[in-house]
Parts: sequence; C-alpha cells; structure tokens
Amino acid sequence: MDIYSILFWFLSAMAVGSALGVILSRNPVNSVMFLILTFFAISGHYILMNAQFLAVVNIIVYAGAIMVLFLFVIMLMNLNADVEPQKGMMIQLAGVISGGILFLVILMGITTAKSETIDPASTDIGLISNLGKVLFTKYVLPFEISSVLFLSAMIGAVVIGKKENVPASDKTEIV
Amino acid sequence: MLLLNIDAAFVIEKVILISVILMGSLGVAMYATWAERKVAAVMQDRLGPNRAGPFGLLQPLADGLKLFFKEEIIPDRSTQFIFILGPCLAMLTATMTSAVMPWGPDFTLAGRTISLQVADINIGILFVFGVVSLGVYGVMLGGWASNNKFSLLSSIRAASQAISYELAMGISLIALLMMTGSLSLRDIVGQQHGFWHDGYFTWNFFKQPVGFIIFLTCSFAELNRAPFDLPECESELNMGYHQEYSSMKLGFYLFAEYINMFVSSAIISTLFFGGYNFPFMDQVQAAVPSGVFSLICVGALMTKIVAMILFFMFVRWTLPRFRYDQLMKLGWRSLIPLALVNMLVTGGVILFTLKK
Amino acid sequence: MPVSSTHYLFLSLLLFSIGIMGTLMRRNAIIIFMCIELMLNAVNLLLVAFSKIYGDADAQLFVFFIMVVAAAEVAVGLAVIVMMYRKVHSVDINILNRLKH
Amino acid sequence: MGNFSQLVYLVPLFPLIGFLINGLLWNKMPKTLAGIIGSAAILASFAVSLGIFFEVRNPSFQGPVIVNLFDFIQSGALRIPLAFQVDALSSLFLLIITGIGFLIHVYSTSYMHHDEGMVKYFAYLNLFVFSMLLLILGANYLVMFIGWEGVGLCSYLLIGFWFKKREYTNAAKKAFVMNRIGDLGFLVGMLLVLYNFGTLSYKELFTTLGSGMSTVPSSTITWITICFFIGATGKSAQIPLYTWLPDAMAGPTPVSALIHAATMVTAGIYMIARSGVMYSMAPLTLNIVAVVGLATALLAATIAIRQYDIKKVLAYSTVSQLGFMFLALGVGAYTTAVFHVMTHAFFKALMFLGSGSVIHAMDGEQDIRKMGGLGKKMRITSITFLIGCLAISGVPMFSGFFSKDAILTAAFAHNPILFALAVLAAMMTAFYMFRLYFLTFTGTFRGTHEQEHHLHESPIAMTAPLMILAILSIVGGYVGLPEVMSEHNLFNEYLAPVVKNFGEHHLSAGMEWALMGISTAASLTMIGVAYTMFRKPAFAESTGIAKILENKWYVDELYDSIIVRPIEALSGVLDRFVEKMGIDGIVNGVGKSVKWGGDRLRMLQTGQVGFYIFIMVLGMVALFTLSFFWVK
Repeated sequence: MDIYSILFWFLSAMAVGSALGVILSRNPVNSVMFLILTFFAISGHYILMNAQFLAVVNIIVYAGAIMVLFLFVIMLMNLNADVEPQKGMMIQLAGVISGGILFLVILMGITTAKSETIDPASTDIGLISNLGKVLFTKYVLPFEISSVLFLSAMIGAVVIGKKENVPASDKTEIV
Repeated sequence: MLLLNIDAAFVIEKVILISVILMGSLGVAMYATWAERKVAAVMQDRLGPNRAGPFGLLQPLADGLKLFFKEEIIPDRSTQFIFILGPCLAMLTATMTSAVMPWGPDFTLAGRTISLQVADINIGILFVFGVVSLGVYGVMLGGWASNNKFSLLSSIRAASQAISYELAMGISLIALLMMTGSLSLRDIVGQQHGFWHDGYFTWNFFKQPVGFIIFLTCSFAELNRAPFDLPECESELNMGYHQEYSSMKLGFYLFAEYINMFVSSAIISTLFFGGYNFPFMDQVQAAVPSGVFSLICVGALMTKIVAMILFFMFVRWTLPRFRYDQLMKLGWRSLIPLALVNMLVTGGVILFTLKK
Repeated sequence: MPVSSTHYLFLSLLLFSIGIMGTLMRRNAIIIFMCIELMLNAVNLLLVAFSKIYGDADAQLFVFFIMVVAAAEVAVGLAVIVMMYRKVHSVDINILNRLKH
Repeated sequence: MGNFSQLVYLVPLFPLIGFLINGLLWNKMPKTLAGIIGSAAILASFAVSLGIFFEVRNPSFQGPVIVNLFDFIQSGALRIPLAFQVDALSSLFLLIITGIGFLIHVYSTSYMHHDEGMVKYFAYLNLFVFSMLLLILGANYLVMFIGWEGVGLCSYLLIGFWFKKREYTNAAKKAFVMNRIGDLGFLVGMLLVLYNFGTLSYKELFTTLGSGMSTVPSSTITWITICFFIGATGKSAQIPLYTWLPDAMAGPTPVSALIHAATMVTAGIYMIARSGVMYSMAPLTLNIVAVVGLATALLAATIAIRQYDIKKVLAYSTVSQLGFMFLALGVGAYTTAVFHVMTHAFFKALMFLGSGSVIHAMDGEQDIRKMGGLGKKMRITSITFLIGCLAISGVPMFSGFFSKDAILTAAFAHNPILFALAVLAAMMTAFYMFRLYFLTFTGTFRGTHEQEHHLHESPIAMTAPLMILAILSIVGGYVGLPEVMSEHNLFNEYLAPVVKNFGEHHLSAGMEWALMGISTAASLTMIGVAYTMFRKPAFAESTGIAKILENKWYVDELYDSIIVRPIEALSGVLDRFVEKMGIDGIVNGVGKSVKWGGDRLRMLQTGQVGFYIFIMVLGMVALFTLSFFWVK
C-alpha cells in the first residue's frame, strides 16, 4: 500500500461520497458544495496523474466559474430545501434502479477490458508546456473554433438573459 | 527514515515552513488592522489607537480577545452548516495562496538545501489564480446562509464582481506570462534577479506597466476593498455579507480580508517587483552566508509587501466608492479591452523584436 | 494491489452512474444540470487516466475542449433556466412540460 | 427584286406581333382596331410572301434557301436549329395561307363585329396563321411539329370559341384529342427519323435518301412514312380520324373557312408532299394512302348527301376533297395534290364564307330545310356560291375541273378501279353540292316570317372577299393546265425543283380527253339529277340507307361503342377497385396508420424532461446490453 494507492482510495471515496451528496441532499446549495468537493477530488486525481494543468484548470473553470454561476443562480432564485421539488418514491426508486442497471451493464462490459497498471512515476505529458505545444500545433483549429463557440455562447447567454418588456409588477429584479 | 516513501525530514521541514508562513500571515493581518486604523487616523488628522500598549500596538490583541469572547449568534432561520462554513472558507482560501509563494532563495542548513517555498509547482500562478477564484465562495455562502436580504444582495454583488474582474486579471496576467514564459513563481522571481541586467530593468513592473495597473485595479476588486468595496458598503447594505455574523466568525471574515491583502501584496511584489530580489543582491550574497542572505531576501520581500499594504490603505482612505454599475462598466468596458490590447501589443512586441 | 486502469474505469463509471441517477431522481432543473456536469467530469477523469497510461497528450486536450464546451453550455443553459424561472417561477422540470403542446 | 427569301422570318413574325398586341391588350383594345391590326398583320405577311414567291419563281433562284435563326436544341451531337426553308413548295403555301387568310380576316371584321370576344378572336386567328406559317416554313420536322401542335392548339381555341355552349367545347375537345392521336404518330415518326438518320433537317435527310447512300432498311422507311401518315390523317381528317372536322363547325364560320381552306387540314398534304422523297421509297405506304384517301372521299361524299346543316355539308365535302388529295398523293402525283389544295382552298373558302353570309342573313340558322329562295335576296352570295359549286363539281373551265381531272387521270394511270371509284365520288360531290345550292338559293323560302323579313345581302367587307375568291375559283385552275391542253404545266414546273411526281404514266392524249369527258359528263348528269330532285323539295322521314347516311354511317356511335365505352368501363373499374380501394386504400391507410401510431406514440411525449431522460437511459442500457451480449 503505497502513498499513491492511499491517495487514490481516499480521493475516490471523496469523489463518490460527495457525488452521492450532490444527488441526495435536499438543499440545492448543499448540492453545489458537494459538487465542488467532487471536483476537488477529481482535480486531486489529476494531480495524482501529474496532469497539473488540467487539475488547476478544472478548479478554475468548474469550481471557480461554473459552480459560482450555479450558486449565483440558485441564490437569485432563492431556492432552498423548503421549496425543493421532490419526486415520488416510486419514481426515485425507478431512477435508482435504472441507473444501477446501467452501471451493472457497463460494468459487465468493462470487467473484460484489459487492465493496465498505472505507473506512479511522474510523466511530463500533463505539464503545461507540453500540452501547449500540442494544443497550438495539432489542435490549433479546434482551439480557434472553441473560442468562436465561447463567443457565441456568451452572446447567446446575453440575448437569452435580456429582459423582455414585462409589466412593471412582474419584474423580479434582484441585483 | 521513510514514511510511505517520503523523507520525514522533508515533511518536518515543510510543516515548519507552513506553520511559520501561517503565523506570519496571521500576524501581519493582525497588525494590518492596527496599521489601517493608524493610517486612517493619520490621514484624517486623528491619533488612532493609542491606549493598548505603546502606540496602541496591543490593540489587535485586544480586538481579537474581544471577538473571541463575544456571544456567538447564529440566526434562527439560517442554514447553519453553511453559515459556519462561510468564514471558514474565506479563511481557508486566504491562507492557501501562500503555499506557492517563494518567500526567499534556497539556503543550506546542515547539508540540506532548504527551500523557502512550500511547493514549487510549475503552474504556480495558475494555482494562485484558482485559489483566488475560490475566494468568492466564503462571501457568497456566508451571505446566502445568513438568510438576510442585505447579506444576499451583498454576496451576489461580491460574486459578480469577483467573476468580472477575474477576467481582466487573468488577461493582464497572460501578457506577463508571455514575457516570462513560465508559470512557476520561482522561475518568475528568478528572472527578475537583481534590479538591473543587460541594460534594462529586470523587474516586470518596468516591462508590463499597463499590466501592472490592470492587475492592481483588479486586486482591489477581488479584495473587496475601497474603492470597490460594494459588497460591504455600509450606506447601502448596512454591513454587507457579514451583517449577521458575530464573534470570531466575524473575526474570520475581517481577518481573511487582511490576509488576502497581505497575500495580494505578496503576489504583486513577486510578479511585478522582483519578489525577494533587491538591487546589488549579488554583492550582498557574496558577502554574507546563505542563511543570512536568505533572511535579508525575505526582509526585502516583506518591505515590498508592507509598502503595498500601505498603498492599499492609502487608496482606501483617499478615493470615494464606485457605484455598482460604474464598477461593472469599468471592469467590462475598460479593463478587459485594455488588457486585451495590452496582451496583443505584448505579443506583437515579443514576436517582432525580442524573438528575432 | 496497484492502481490500474480498471480502478479508474470503475471509479468513473460509478460517478457517471451517480450522475444518471441524479438526473432521474431529481426534479430541480439546476440539480439535473449539475448532474450532467458530474457525468462530464467522470468522462474527463477516464480520459486523463488513459492519457496517463498510454502517455498521450491528446486525451488531455480533449478534456480541455470538453471543459470549454461545458463552460459554454453552462452559460447558455443557466441563462435559459433563469429565463424559465422568470416566466413560470419554478425550476421544476415537471412543470416545464410545455414541449408537449 | 430584293432578296426576300432572307426576310422570310418576317412572314410569321407579323402574325405573331398581331397576336401579341391583340392577345396582351385584349381587354383594352377597341374591336375595330383589333380587326385592322389582325388583318394588317396578315396583309404584311402576304406582301412579303408575294416577294418571296416572285423571287423563287425567278429562274435564277438557286435551290432552297435556309434561314437559320438560332439553335433551338443543342445537345451533344444533336443540333436542331430554328430554321426556315424557302423553296417552291413553301412559297406556294405561303401565298395560299396568307392570301386566303387575309381575305378571311377581312371577312371576319364584319362577321364577328357583334361578338364581344372579337379582340380575342383576332388574337387567336393571328396565332393560328402564325402556327401554320411556322409549320410550312420550318426547315426541319421539329419546327414543323411546333407549328403542327400550334395549329392544333389554335383549332381547339377557335372551335371552342363560344365556349359557353357545352357541345361547342365538346367539339373543341374532340378536335384536340383526335389531333393528339395523329400527333403521336407524327412524333413517333419524327423520333424514328432522328434515331435512324440523326437529323431532322429536310435538306440533310433528303440528300441522304436521294443519294442512295443511306443504310436504313426500306422497312424502316415504310414504318416512318406510315407514322407520318397517321399524323396526316389526324390533321387532314382522313379515315379513321375524320370525325372531328364536321364537328369543328362549332366555331365561327370564318374559322371553319380558315381551317378547311387555307390552314390546318392542308398540313397533312403538305407534310406528305414535303416528304415525297421518302414516300416514293415506300410503295406500300403510298398504296395505303391511296386507299384511305379514296375510302374517305367516298364515305364523306355519301354522308354529305343526306346532311341538312349547310356547314356540315361543306365539312363533309372538305373531307371528301381531302380524300381526293390523298388519293393523288397515294398514286404519287404530289404536285397534283398540291394543285388541288390550291384550287380547293379557293372554292372551299368561297363556299364557307358564302355559307357564313347566308347564316349571317338567316340570323344564325344553319338548317337548309328552313332556307330556300335566298338567291333573290342575296345576289352576290348566290352567284359566288354557284361559282364555287361549279368549281368543286368539276365543271369545265372552272378551277376544280383542272385539278380534279388531273387527279382522276393520275388515278386511272395507276389503276382504273381507283379511277372508277373516284369518278363515283366526284359524281356524288356534284350531286350534294347542287342539292345544297338548290335547297338554299332557289325555290321558295321555308323559314319563319321574321327570318324572311330579316334577309339581306351582307356588307361589303364580307362580299368583297367572296368576289375575289370567286374570280380565283374560276381562273385558279389555269396555272395547271393538263399537258393535252397546254405545252407547259406551269404549276408542275414551278414545283419541280422540290417535288417530283412518282411513277408518272404517260397516257395518250386521246385517253386523257376521254377521261375528261367521262368525268365531266358524270358531274353534269348529277347536277341535272339534283335539279330535278330538289327544285321542289320534300323532306320526309328518312328510312333505310338514307337514315344511315343521315346519321353519318353511325361512325361516331361506332367509335363510341368500340373505343369510348370500353375505355370508360375499364376506367370505371380501375376507378372503383384499383384507385378507390387499392391506391386510395394504401395512401389513406398509410395516413391512418401513421395517425393511429402517432396517437399511441404521443403518449411517450409527456413533455416531462425527466421521463425523456429515463427513456434515454433505458435505451442506453438496451444498446449496451445488445453490444455486450449479442454482438461479440
């Protein structure tokens, strides 16, 4: 049991536990917190595999930006456990069962997969200089396209979020 | 002795370093509160704290004690766990940043090279950035959990402000990183060795003045400090996000702010003012033993940090507060385009002059 | 037992399945959205693991692009959810069944 | 002389312009102006045609002139230009069409003056002439076909001109459908030519055929000529496609004159004369043409004997005369056929316009049983009509005599039996024409008092064409005097560069004189018989053969029962079983099953996003299960 394995099991437990927390907590804010924790665990895995760049980008993008947006929206709507809609027992059970079946089915598939041992020795493919070289040579076109995607998403979000001319009484303006 | 393949001495060394940095941060933060009051007093032609100890130097201790012994009030209809989590997160993120800071050059002690940096990761500046981006959670969660309108408004303000200014900050940083070619703070500091080299200043401040100004401005916003302290502007939101907090949880928030200020100053010093470098350091290094030299370097860094902190305070007590829409306009319509232009110009300069 | 690809397969499958269950169990559109992010991350994790095993940087760049797309998706998706909330004052997907008509 | 043949495109252009002006401004144009424009367009064409005619007639004229306007079809090696061919044949037809067409136009300005659709009428009329000119002038079969179809369309438009009457529109439809049947033959023939010779141009085709270099088997040429002949039977009203022509009387009378005399029906003759080179190589087809022509001449003549409608009599006489022309073609006397086309154009136009004048005077009445004694009130019409009757009956010194005699001579030379039957038909012609004349213009008036009061001579615009045509009917024959009377047959010589008669037999002069005597005697006898029979007419209920004749040999009824009824029955069956139950059943069944399935499947579309995700997950499970456990 080396440190790598210990960290692996610890982070895995953390990831799975907080993932379960995401779907089980009644309070949306708690869900967000748990999800951030999951992301931290996943980032920990990345660091474990010496994918430092992705680890920190994961934190910045997911924890630092995306989840802040989620939290922001939840706060804007003032959602909490009291107003959280709940599904019926049967539907929840059906969800769990079907998810579980999917899990089992794919599990059946991957048990036959060849197992490759992960070498704990650090590699440098996950370092930023290495990734940068690949990104700006082989994947420069997808990179540019993704920037266009970003721009369009930004414009789209602005357009969607623009206030329509609603009656003054209907306005729910918070900021 | 090996524990799980890790050198125990290494662990001990890091633990000591972390403790020292943590204590140092807290100490600086404590005395930053004192300094702030003193600065404010000076600027407003008052005396400031002067009762506890000489020049009121014990005032922070007295404040701390008071905060510890105050009654803890947790609002009845708040989300308790998150209510407590808020200040903890604020404190956590504030102190985490210092992990990648190079506080001084390596020195040799008993045959071991000891680094004055907790972790030299090659994405150091990204780490800082990541932690800074998490900093907003403390404010947001605390404000939301308080179940108070003012707190909620304040936390939403804080969140959007932080996200908005992070962009400009990141872009201004990219220009800097294009100059340095490395994300490791150690490398960045190493490149600014001394003060004058090869006919030009080594410090990044002289290479990236515009970037510095943008970064500085964004730092104000990230720190929620005047003139960008909209999340806690008393005239509009009473106390802001920590309205419902009392006792040491309030203390944590206040403390976290000062720790953040300390860390920000450290980062600005490291990125733009050469970190622990100082003019004529080579001559000094030759003259003194490495341990002493390291201490001198740390001293130089601390001097810069204190200067930055004082600058933050001067600004706070000099400039009036922005309106919120002005703040947003400044961020989105001035700083981001400016940072982009700066980035483009820097890239052009690098491409056409320096790399030839 | 050294950590192997099977471990990561298992872990990410577990996370993915939890995400699926979450989407099926919850009615809050935002939570469902979060579960989708969780599933994306499970896949990302697997990609990074294989990148490590086979020493190939391409997989990590795929993760990078997935993050880009996820960020764009969240920006638009949340804007949509906010607009829906403004209209019907709810994020309950059981109420959001206007597609039917 | 100017170089008129290069201006040949002007000839069809003027009617086209007239058509466009009248057609586009039909609701703005005053009636009188429309008539003037229509007539002037044809007059201009006639002027150019005259120029062309004299140029062609000049001995220095070299061969056919082909004027290329533009490429109509260009596809790979195939290149079909829109080209006009000027030679003796086409210039002659130009004169007939534009000349008689002009007279009919002038006549129409008066005849149609009370009709509200007069502008439209003139537009159609111009279009008709334009199409006919295109047909005549085309330098290849495709251009001819365009004109061919255009003529068919215009006949439809004009026959159904008074479309508010249902039977008139039915007549128009009948004409159109019958023509279409023939057109199909023409089209098939044309495609056969294209397939076998790779060209549709007359010049190239006939050069190839004439040089004897073509490798096309004679059976193919026979088939081509038969196909063309089928086209000709449709357009020129021969057995079995003749029934549309009598019905075409539904149109205004000048239109009938135009169709019968100058345009349309002569198209088939023209086409076969034009393709004479090819027909000469297919003796079988020529025999068929001769037999069909003779049969048509006899059949139509017998029917005409018992008709009471003034225009119907004339219509059947046209069919009969066309039969004569086909007989001439069949015995290889192409120029004779064209000669008869020309003389027939004169006297038939004369008689139709004359009958129009009578109908005008009788205020629309067409039944000759209600006429009689009109000669006193309508002197010009009466005299001119008499001249027409004499001409058609083959009375010597009138134009019809020469052309008909030429046909009879050619037939005798070919086969005496043909001659005998043709003389029989000619006798009947004389009989029914004079029956018509006597019943209409002599004796006492049998109509109502009102009609009698209304009787009047027609205005000058109508009588002037009559007089011109009457003169032409008399003198028109002298251009083609038979060889026994004159050293040169001007007509044949004129056409010689284009059309050569096939298998000419030279009869002795005495024989020719004898044949002339026989036919003249027969005609005069029948005139006498008609005079005795119809001086004092009595109209009894017909019985026996007369009734059959009155009912046109029941040909329409025959067609009805052997073609129309079975088709209707078949289509009824198809409609009821195949269409309603089969196709409709399938189509509606598809719709119904989709609707039914959609109703069920709609249950899946709950609008609940969660449910969609649920189904999606189940689908994923199914797919994965499939791929893991069955697809190994």
